[in-house]
Amino acid sequence: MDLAYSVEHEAYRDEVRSFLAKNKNKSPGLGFRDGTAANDWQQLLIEHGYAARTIPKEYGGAGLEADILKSHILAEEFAHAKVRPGHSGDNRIVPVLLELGTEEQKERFIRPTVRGEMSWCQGYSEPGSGSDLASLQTKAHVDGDDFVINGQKIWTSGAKTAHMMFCLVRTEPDAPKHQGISYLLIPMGTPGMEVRPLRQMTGDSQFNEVFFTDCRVPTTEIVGNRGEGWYVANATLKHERGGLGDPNQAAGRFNDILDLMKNETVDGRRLMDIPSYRDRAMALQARIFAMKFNGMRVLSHNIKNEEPGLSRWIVKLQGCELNHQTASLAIDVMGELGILYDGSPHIRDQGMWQHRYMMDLGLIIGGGTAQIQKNIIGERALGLPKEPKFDKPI
Amino acid sequence: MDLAYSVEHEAYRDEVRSFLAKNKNKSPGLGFRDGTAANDWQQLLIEHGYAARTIPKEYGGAGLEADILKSHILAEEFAHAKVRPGHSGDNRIVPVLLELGTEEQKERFIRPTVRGEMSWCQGYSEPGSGSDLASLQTKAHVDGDDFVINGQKIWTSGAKTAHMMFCLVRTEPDAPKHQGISYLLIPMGTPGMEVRPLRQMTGDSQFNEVFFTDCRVPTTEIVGNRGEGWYVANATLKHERGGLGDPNQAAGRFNDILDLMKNETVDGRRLMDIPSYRDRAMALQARIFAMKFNGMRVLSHNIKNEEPGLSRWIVKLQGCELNHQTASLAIDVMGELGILYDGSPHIRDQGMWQHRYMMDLGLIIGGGTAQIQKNIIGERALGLPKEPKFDKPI
Amino acid sequence: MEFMLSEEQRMLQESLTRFLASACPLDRVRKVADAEESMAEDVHRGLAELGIPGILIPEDFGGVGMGFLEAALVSEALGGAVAPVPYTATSVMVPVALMAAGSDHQKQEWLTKIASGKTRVAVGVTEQLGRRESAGINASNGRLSGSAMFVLEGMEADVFLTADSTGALHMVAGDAEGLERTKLKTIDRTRSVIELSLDQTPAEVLPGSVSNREPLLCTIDAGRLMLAADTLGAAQTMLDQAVAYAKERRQFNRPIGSFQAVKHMCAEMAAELEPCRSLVWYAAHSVRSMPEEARLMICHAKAHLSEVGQFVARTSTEVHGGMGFTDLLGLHYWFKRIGFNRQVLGGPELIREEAARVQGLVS
Amino acid sequence: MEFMLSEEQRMLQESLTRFLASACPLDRVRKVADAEESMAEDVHRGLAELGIPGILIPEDFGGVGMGFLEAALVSEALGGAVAPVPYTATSVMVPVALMAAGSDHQKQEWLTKIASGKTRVAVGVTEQLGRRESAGINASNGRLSGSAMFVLEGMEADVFLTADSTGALHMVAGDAEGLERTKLKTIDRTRSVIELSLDQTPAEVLPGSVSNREPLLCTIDAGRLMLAADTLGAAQTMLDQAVAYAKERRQFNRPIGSFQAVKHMCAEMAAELEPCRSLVWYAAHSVRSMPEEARLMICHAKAHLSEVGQFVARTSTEVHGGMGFTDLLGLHYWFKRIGFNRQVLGGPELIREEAARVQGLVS
Repeated sequence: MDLAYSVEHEAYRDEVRSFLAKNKNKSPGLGFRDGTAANDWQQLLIEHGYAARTIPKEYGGAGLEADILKSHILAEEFAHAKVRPGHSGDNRIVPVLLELGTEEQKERFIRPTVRGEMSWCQGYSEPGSGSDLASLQTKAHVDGDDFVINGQKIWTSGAKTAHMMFCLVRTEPDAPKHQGISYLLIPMGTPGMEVRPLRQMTGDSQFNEVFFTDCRVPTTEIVGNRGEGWYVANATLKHERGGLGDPNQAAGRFNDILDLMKNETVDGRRLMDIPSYRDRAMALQARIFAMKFNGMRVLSHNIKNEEPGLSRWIVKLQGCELNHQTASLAIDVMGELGILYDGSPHIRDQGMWQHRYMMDLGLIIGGGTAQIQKNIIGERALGLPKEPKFDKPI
Repeated sequence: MDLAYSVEHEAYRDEVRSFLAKNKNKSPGLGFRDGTAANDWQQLLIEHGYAARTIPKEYGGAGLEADILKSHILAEEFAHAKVRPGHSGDNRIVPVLLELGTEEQKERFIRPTVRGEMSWCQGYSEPGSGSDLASLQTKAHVDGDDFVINGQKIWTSGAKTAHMMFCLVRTEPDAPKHQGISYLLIPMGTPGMEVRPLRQMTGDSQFNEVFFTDCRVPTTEIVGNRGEGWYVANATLKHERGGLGDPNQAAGRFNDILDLMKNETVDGRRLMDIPSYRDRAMALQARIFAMKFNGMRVLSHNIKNEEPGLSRWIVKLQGCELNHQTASLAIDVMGELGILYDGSPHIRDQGMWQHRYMMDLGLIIGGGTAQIQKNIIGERALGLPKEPKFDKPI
Repeated sequence: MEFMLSEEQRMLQESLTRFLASACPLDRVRKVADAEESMAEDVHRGLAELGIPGILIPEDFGGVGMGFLEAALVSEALGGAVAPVPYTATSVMVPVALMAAGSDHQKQEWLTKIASGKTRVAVGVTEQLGRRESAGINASNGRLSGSAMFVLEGMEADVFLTADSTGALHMVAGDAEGLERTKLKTIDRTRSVIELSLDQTPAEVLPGSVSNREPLLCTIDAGRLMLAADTLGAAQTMLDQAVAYAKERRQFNRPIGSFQAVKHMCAEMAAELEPCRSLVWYAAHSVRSMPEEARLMICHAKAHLSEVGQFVARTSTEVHGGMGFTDLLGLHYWFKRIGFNRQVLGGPELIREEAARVQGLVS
Repeated sequence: MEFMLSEEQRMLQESLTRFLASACPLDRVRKVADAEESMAEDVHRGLAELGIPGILIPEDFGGVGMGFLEAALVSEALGGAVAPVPYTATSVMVPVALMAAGSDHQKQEWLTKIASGKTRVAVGVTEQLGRRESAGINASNGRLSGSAMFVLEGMEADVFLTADSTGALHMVAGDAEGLERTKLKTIDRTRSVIELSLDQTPAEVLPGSVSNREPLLCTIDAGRLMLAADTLGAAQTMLDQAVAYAKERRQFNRPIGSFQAVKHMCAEMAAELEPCRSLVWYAAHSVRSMPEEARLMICHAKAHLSEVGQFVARTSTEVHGGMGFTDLLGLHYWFKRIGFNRQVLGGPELIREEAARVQGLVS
């Protein structure tokens, strides 16, 4: 147990800090990544090894050795300085292309993605295939040199702005369900593709439906072989799930609540001085600390390349739940002020608590509902037997 | 909505009250029913129509028309006067015998049972058959004029003191599992029967294991036909489950907690003046009131002979849970005093809160675990589809 | 002993439910929400034809003279349909205040107008429950100055009922001098809430409320009871929708409702919500039949329904999976209505504290 | 940056677990419980051979001089085995008190004796945390009078450490005049607790604790940390047993662990319990490395483990069905140990209040 950093890593932290102090003003703000300024910033970060760290130089990355602790320090320092962090392109598609793409695909796609010039959306879920993703029905048959795609995707975030979609389609309708799927790369805007935004409970439209009607894409735009798409995709799902339930985020949000409770009053009394609110806050703080330290434990295992076991499997379930509860507490202590929204007069923190309360519920549902997470914990981490499956409808 | 009672029922309540005022001193106390005094008391109650109300006179009952409200008034008034209430024999076996017993069985068993001279225990559960009761393995084969029983029962409460057991055994091993069971009546102490007490977490031994080794009982001692035992038993299970989760009991216990919180102190401060305890108590009180009124609603439907629907299905699940939470709160507010047990110095209320905390958990588990209760609510009350079943081991 | 609805009460429920199903389907709600309108005029008119604005108002004043249980059943139905109409303030709180503290003349004037559905009165009493920021109203010489936050049904109101810093109640005309409304936007677009600013605005005090807080407290009780019933109705709809979705939606070759996890979520919602119905009924019935119990029961109903409502809102959304998170099924209208009801007129922690005080448990 | 156990710490865990599995199986625990003995002498002796009583005591005084994380690992192992031996008071709280406030002479005398395992010292400080009834001890002229309730490890103790009404700490010989022990029976028969009565009993004050509450508070911190770790170990055993039972027990032709309801109960226990391990580790590590954070982290560890422990104790029992309710598997020994840990040295609500005070959040 040693919470100090090595000399090398402390030096790295100093280096990052002085870089930030010097270049902070070039950062284009924390919003959605777009435009030249953002790409220039990303390019600067890559040059210093602060973005796309482990992506090979030949594909536009910094070409450095993986160092989990350095990545962690980077994330901490950028967050602390409130500066836009770099990225590695897209952690869903870039690792797949690096591992399984053809040389031609790597050259065409990785560099612009890493530089921020090409963005991607994911075409996996379908209206009838949520937690049972492998039952997807969007079909593609070969006609000449093309796949011809028909069907519908849903929950496609970023479909309105992305340049490309990586997509699962059923190409071998007679094969068992996991073995009939292929992984295709499709330029957005290809004729026969229609994107319709899905409004969500928060009022935003982060997600879309995408409809395919005789949409053609060359047969060369496949990753892996025909029928292997399910296995290609599983590599990326792993990457996507890692991001949810970040315990440091929950800890940061909790500090915002403490500020709120110290500063807001009801009947002239500080919210912090209302014992039942304070008791809830303290119970929540304990849970948040526990998850924060659990995160340190996972990180330590990752650094040593050891399997962190159970401590890793629970991160999403517990992390999303804590974020939701944090937002819930913030709303409750604000009382009537807590329900203000949409830029109302008297609104606090731009209504972010209500927004988070709903978004966090969306995250509890999305990327594997809490129920699916509990199945995974029960089966993979605790070794409990699987639920028997049914091949035919019941 | 009318919470007042009719003139007839108010008169009945007065009658019961004056009976109690006059005869209270004859009641043998609230303990376990045993001995002549208890039987004399029961006999007196039957004569006045205050016990075994609806059991026909020919079998020793009072032979009155069913009147749910009168039964309710009786229960309320006896509880209020803290006087031992009457009974109808045994609400698991007597209704079964009345409905399905032979005339000879009715004559032999109902009268002594109703008079309190004969007591029963239930031989249903087995070590391998808990929630899946129909998979029971205790066997009986016919040899001459007898069934010969081999196997083991568990969770048999009262086996040490009962005179008779009603028991499910497998008599048709080749039939489908629900159709191979018979319902037998076995005198306790029959050779080949061995009773072993099961100590439970509270330290008491309410339950027993009962072992059968070539235990013989005449083939006439069957209720219903061979292979029909499952259906005979289901009538009785219904009766047993009705008793758990009584909301008035929870309300009574909650009042004990309020007294505790008003009288006990920590650092000289009344427990009621500690806001986090008070908040928990108030949240619990709301739930207890809600279940109490839900009970009034069920009662009102029963009086009108209408199906109370969902309000009935939830009683056991919610009632047992509330009792458990009530005990948990009592223990918490007492702090270190709350863990005293076994007649320790400084113990409060004879340690009943710890006893209840464990017993209530036992009740949550027993007579259908909370999980089984949720299946029942989901399937029977909400009409959700059943879990597919498997005929063969998986 | 009959703890159930009467035939007449069931008929009231049915006729309302039928009316709302046809006049106020989800599409109608969406229109109000999308246009940021304060209410659905047509639905309100239809309710007025059914006599709803005068539900509690005696027949002498043109109302239908029903009781609080009937008023709660109306609220439940409105919550069940997320109906964007004024009700809690104008049809319940204001009549209660007038009957408790109004002069004969005031009763005659206002109750008649309210019962007709043509005059709508908003209520601003939040400062008497838990003042946020520096809001508050002071009275002097028949004029009011200051501000009231979270004034219920404020955009569409013709008149305002508000409390001054002593708890006395005043009627203020919507077009009186010095009066300004500022719309407050909340998560729930089916209700309208405003901030009311007054500057030497003429007002008419309800005489029975001078130096007597009881009329104010009864008004708040009535409002809380209605919000609890509204949550009951909204949560019941969310449960019904979850059960229907669980029967219909299939994954892994099975209806998702056959999975224990989903089945148990539905069972838990039902087990939590069903007793709430009896609690709301009892609280409503007690207002006139057992007034010594009423305030406690209303506190419990409001606080407990806030907790159960939140649980059902979340769980039903989870049962719907991603679909519950989108606007497609409109589930979020109920989710947000429940969220609104939780905070308005006192959140659960503050009300539980009041429940303890009402019973004399706090030294 | 390495938030994990060192090789040595893992070895300590393993050797302890191995020792307890062989020296202290459930049968051994039952014997102590059934005979109402205060402890298992043989197990305690074995632990003494491993150096456990001197875990925190510097080598100069005959101890092994390890840190609080190691001490917590020991406690976790003892909880995991429901070991009926003195530890929290004699091996942790008392050495902490002596090191914080003892004179050189006292350290030399007591620490050496404790480290050998031959002298056992009980601790009675409950009155400084939350006085029940009229307990309390007054000091005057080197003599103590009054009573201390819930004195931990009191039956088997040779010496007592107790706090007077000012918070000053005193050592009292077990055979001193005027001293009486009254056994208190609790649900947990693996621990011994007494009421200590003193009447003009001679005592030796720890000089550093006079007019300085910090030694008392550090002693309580240390005790709470150990109880939290004990619950962690006990709850882990209950989870492990539930998982094993769910794999083995079959109903409806399937292992019950294949039913979502049972699987999710296990998953929820794991998800709640696993982060607790990191919380306990961090709190233990902070005592010496980040002392400014330690008290807060210990409060959180004690309160949170109490809640999670209770949840796991109940849920594991439910997974076991009726079997969990009987004595057959002995599951209730863990259930009750967790229940004991929850209340002793402060229940969760009181400790959360303290967590707020420690951070300066209460005005």
